[in-house]
Amino acid sequence: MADLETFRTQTQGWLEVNAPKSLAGLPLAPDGGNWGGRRAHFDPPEMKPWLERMAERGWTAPTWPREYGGGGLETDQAKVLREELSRLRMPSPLTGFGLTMIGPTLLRYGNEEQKREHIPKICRGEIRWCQGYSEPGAGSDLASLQTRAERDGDDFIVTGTKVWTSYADLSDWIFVLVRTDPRAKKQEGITFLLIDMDAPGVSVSPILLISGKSPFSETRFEQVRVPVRNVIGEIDGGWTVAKALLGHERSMIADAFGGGAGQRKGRGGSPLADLARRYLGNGSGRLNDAVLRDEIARCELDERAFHLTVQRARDAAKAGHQPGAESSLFKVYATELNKRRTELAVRIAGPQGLGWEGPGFEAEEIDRTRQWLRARGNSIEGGTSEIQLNIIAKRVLGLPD
Amino acid sequence: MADLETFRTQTQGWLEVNAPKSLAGLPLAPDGGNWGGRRAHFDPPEMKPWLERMAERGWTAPTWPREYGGGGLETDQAKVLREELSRLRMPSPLTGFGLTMIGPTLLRYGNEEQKREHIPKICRGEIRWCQGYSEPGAGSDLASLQTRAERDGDDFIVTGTKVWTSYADLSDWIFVLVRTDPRAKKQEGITFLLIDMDAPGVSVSPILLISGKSPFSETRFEQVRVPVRNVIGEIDGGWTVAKALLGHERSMIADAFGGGAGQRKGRGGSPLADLARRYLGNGSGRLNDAVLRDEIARCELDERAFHLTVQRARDAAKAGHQPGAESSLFKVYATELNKRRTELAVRIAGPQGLGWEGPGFEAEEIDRTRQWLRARGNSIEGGTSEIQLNIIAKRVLGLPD
Amino acid sequence: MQLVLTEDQELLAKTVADFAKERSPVSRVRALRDNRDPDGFSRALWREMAELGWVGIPFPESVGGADLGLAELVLVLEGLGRKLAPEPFLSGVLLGGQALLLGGSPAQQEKWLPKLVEGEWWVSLAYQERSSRYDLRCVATRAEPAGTGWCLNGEKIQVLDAHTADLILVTARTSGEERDAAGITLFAIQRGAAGLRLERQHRVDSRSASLVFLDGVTAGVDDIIGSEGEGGDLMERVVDRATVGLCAEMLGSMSEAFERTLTYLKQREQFGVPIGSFQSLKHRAAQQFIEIELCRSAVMAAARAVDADEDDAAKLVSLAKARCSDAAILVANESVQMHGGIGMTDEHEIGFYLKRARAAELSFGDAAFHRDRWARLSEY
Amino acid sequence: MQLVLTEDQELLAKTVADFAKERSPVSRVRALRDNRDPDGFSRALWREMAELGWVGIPFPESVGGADLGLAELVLVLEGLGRKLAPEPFLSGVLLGGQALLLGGSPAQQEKWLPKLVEGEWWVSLAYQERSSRYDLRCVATRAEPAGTGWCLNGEKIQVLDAHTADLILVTARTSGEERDAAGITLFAIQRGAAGLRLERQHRVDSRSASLVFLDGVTAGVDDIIGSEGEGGDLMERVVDRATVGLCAEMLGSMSEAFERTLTYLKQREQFGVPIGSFQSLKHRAAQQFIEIELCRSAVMAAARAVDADEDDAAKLVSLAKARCSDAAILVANESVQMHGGIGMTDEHEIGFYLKRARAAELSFGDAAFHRDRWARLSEY
Repeated sequence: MADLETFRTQTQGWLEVNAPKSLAGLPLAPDGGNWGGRRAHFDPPEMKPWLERMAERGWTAPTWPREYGGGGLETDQAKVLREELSRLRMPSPLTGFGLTMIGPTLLRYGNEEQKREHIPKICRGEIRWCQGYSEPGAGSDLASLQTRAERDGDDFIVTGTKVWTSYADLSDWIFVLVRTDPRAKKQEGITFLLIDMDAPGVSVSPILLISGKSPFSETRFEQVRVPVRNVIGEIDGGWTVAKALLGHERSMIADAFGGGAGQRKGRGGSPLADLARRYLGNGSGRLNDAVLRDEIARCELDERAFHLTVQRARDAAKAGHQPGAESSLFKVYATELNKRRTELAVRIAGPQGLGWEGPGFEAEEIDRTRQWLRARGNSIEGGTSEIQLNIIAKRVLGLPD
Repeated sequence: MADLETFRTQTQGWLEVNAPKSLAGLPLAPDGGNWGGRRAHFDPPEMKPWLERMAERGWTAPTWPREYGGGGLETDQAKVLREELSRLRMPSPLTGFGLTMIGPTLLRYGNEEQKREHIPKICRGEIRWCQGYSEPGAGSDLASLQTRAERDGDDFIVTGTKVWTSYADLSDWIFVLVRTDPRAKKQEGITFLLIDMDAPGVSVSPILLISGKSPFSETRFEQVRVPVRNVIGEIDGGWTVAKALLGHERSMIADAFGGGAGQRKGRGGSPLADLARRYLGNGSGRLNDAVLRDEIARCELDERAFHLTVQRARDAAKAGHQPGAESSLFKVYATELNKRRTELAVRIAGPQGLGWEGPGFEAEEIDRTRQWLRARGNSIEGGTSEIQLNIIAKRVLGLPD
Repeated sequence: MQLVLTEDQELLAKTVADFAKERSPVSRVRALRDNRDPDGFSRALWREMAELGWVGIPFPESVGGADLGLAELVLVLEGLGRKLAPEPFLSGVLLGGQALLLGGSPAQQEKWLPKLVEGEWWVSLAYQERSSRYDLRCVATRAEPAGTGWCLNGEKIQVLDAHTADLILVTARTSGEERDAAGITLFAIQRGAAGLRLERQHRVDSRSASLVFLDGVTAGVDDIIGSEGEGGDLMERVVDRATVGLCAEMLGSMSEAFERTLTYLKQREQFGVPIGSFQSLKHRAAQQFIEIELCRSAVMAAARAVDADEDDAAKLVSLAKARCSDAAILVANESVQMHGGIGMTDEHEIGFYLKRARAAELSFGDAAFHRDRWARLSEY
Repeated sequence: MQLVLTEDQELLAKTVADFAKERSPVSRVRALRDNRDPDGFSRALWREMAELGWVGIPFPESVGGADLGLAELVLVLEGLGRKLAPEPFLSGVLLGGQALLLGGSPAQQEKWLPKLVEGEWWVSLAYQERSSRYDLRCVATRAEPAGTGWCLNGEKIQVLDAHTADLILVTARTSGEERDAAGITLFAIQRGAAGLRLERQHRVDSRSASLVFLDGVTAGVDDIIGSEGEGGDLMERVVDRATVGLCAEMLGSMSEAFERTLTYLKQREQFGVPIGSFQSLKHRAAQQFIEIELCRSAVMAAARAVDADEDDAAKLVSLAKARCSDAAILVANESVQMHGGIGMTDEHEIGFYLKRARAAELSFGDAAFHRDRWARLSEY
């Protein structure tokens, strides 16, 4: 405890000197911070020294081992660091799938050589990673993947297509699942591979969504040569690695929907009611349209009840309880609710809810239209609502297959 | 055509003489007319001569063969008879499961002896029939029945229990499905049997529903001796007979929901709105509660759209088209709508919607409560809503198993 | 606000669950109904609950209570709600008891609350009228000045547990028109008072309720609970607390109905497989699970907000009641449907849950009423 | 009213279906969108449709029409709606054309309708304003007396196919306040009139629509369609007809979206089986089937009731629009969800159906608007 206070004092001292004051309270870009990489774009420029100083101390990945460039901190120390950063309102120096996804996977499943090669670069933000799991036609049935890797000496020759690779156009390396044994049962014969996006035969094309531009791409591999040493885990044993990573991803998504939503929304304000006031007016203090008013209240009640449930899960965790069944509903409920909310907002706007581009529509009207369209994907990506309900029925309620 | 006009004139003449004028326009009892049987109750007493005169001409079953007591009429003659009866507003002289269910089954599957024994009695209303299909624990899976019949010389010894036997307490004979070969596959080894309710070992106890009294009973068979000549169709081949009868029953139910509802409800009136006016008042010509008003409108729209669909099916049939896919929705939609409507009525009544018995509740309030409770069964009896949706998905939409 | 049970609260919840399971099966509710029990609940069981300290939970130690709050009381009501126990927590501890606690003078509290907490004395609250629906300010019963006191005339409906009550609290209008917010006064009328007549009602949920007729009942200054003409605000606070209690009952009964249905889905076979393996039933079950979990959060939050007298306590009460009403009806309807034919028979217990769900929905305001209240409190 | 197609009607429906399939695939709509086509539809295809007699369906033989009714026109719109064809039936034949037919003088009809029926001339109706939402009586555009005529000032939004119109009909207030029922007059303004300015809008469904600015546009007595100050009633009749047409389009597009989704459910495999074998998807598909069938009945009934000028025609129009709005959104949402990830991509055509469904829902009043209208017309 005394040590922890010492650590806090030291951290405060270090941050006092090293944290660029100009970054304090910086509103982060919509895609949420500095993603690093070979083509890193530091905005504002002070992000660069901030990243370098933090990386030098290993504090871009505070709890990872020091030997690979992490901070080697204990959990409680990392908490102190977070608290101090938060107190100074400093933005995170680095984010991305390296830190959140492939890094932890390498630490668990990578061999010594792989860790030494990749983790330090992740910690320093030198390499930006993306994920290649989904394929055209696979959907929820991830293991039905078709991208194949054929052995040729010390290399694999990879051919196939991955979809929904977020930010593939901005990434340096990709981790993918490939089929190395086409005769094996579906979930066997899959291998987890790391591929340099600069390798000949890799091409990336953007995916346009119904809502417009998106961070998603389709990534094609045409006879791409990948050294066998880039296999993580066993050859033909990639499903184990993938499942672990996927579990990690799903809990991140649940956190994002639960935690993010919970933090973002306080008690104040009724954005939908404000919107309705604008489009419908309110006589004598009440919205003019009693039916829409009821729908708005319904939506707000659902939202509040959901946030209370997130809080309940968090309070239970803080009190040292095992995660309860309630967390299984976060993803499906948050996404379905977001779909309803964005639809309701468009309906409140009425004919002005149909804007795609100006003129005649305000920027915020056009945003609203696109948010509604984009939200339709919430219940598909990261495990469809149907899959979520299956999981609740099976794992929580114990209903038979 | 000339013959048909002659028939009409003759019919008019006969009805002029034989139809008791006192019965014209008679509002039928809730269970819908004269059911006949050993314990027949004629109310008003003129129903008795009306039945006897009609039966004598075979006009209780106008299209059945004359040799078994039917009227031997052609379809267009039967239509003329219906028209003339309707013109005079005469009630049907006889109704019941003999005419609607077991009679047609006997005509199709019975042997000569069986027809001669049972059909004339059905036509004369001497024997009232009930149906013993469902069993405790069978539900939608009718073929899983457990009632067994063991061969003993020229008899079967029947043991088991049937549930949901409507009006069993008032019936003289019952037609049942029994298992005659317990080793056969589920739908084989079932036999269709006729049993005299007066036979030793048959006992009937009423089923109380959540809504109160009901016409349903549980009928128990304890070592009941039934002659083998009472088998309809083949021994162990009863499923064929049952399916035919069941198809007949389902189309009757669909007709009842489609036709009945379609005829009963015209364009006029908004009973739910009237109710709301009573419980909530309406200021300035509008119901005071805009949200309930919206729900009432929703319910009325659904009802009207449903009735238009029934009309569409009927108009298509009249125009000589094959029945369209739309008739597959009648049962599920009508019952689900009735559930919603009765629930809404109770909610409109508010706290006064909770009446079970007086005092403090009006008779119509208590009826409303019980109608809501009774309506819950609509989506279970006669093929659950789930079964109906399965059927639509499979037969209409062609979705795979 | 912490949405997690303390160790003491967990212990209490467990004690109630065990008690309810052993001492209060649903068959007891059926017997009370079928025997047309004049009390409508078990006085003996009530005394036991009082001895266990449950009746006294929300009352101060000075009258023998535990000086705890709704956070604890909802655990008792949820546990008893699971088995549809009809003991008079709602009428006595919440409606009547909270009116005495929030509005009563020290002398009134000293006189009545100790007996109430001991489980030897019952109080009931008569506030609902034929045309009032869910509007607490809609009071037609009038109290006219008469001598040094008042003379009450009017009729109240569905007064829970009035037949067993030693004291009936009655709202009456001492000024203003039928729907005015001000001018409502709460009077305490003794059992057997001249001009007071009760008639037992039979509701669909068979919970004990009565018509209360006031035909020239006289009341003195000492019989007023709270201040003359300010009973409207008092009623709103009292009914908010009772609403939280009712929501807890609903949470308990919907949880139990759902669990019974889940068990049925796992056991019941059709076409050679358990019906719980059919995906559409699975998804519907998962949806119900979600709704129940959200209700649990809402009930916990409402209880804690009222206990802490938080600014948005009233909103959270409406949140809880709106969501519990919708969820209770959903779960009850689905439970009967998934049980199939036997669910429609009076012999099976699931129908009791359906009836109770409806009665609870239509008490203290239905979901639409509370959404309207939420919007009003949110100023839109 | 007979809710069944005559042989002629069946033949017409079949002809339209074949035409739409061959000549108007959804890829055509995509190309018009991606090329930012200035017309927003194909003039050539329109002339073909005119030659086939479809444009003239609801007009009298005296102007070259077929003297048929909505009962026939809805078949054309349903068939074209299946492929989201953007040709100007709604704007020209229904909104503009019906306004001329119902309100125009013999001289006006003689002047314009033959050209319209020939497919060589286009008319558009500008009635919607920023703050009017779905209220046809909400008109802020003013026509002030000027000389022997009027001078118009105001702004109209989302005027369908205004850019290609030779004539734009404009509602303006000749008396009364913004939301008064009376005082609205319909004026015919020629393309290129001084003070008339158009600006092309881009809606989510990429249907051609424009802002119409009136900056001192002058109009004479002969430019009035119908009677001065009585344009409100005329608009209600015109928009009711257009609403039936839009419902038919919606019926077509929801049917097509549903059938495409059904096909996908049968073909697409996951976990080794077609996803259409999952019971929850089956039940959801069956529910959609039911909703579509009910819409079909409602559209047929509304068309026939308007044709026969039946008493409850307006109610049936609201019935059709309320149910088609809800069903179209349900089917579109379910279609995207059941298509999964590819349904979210612009490359796939199902998203076009989602967008069109929303645009149709929010035109001529959404479901809640029409339920309110139904209740109003039912006098409650």
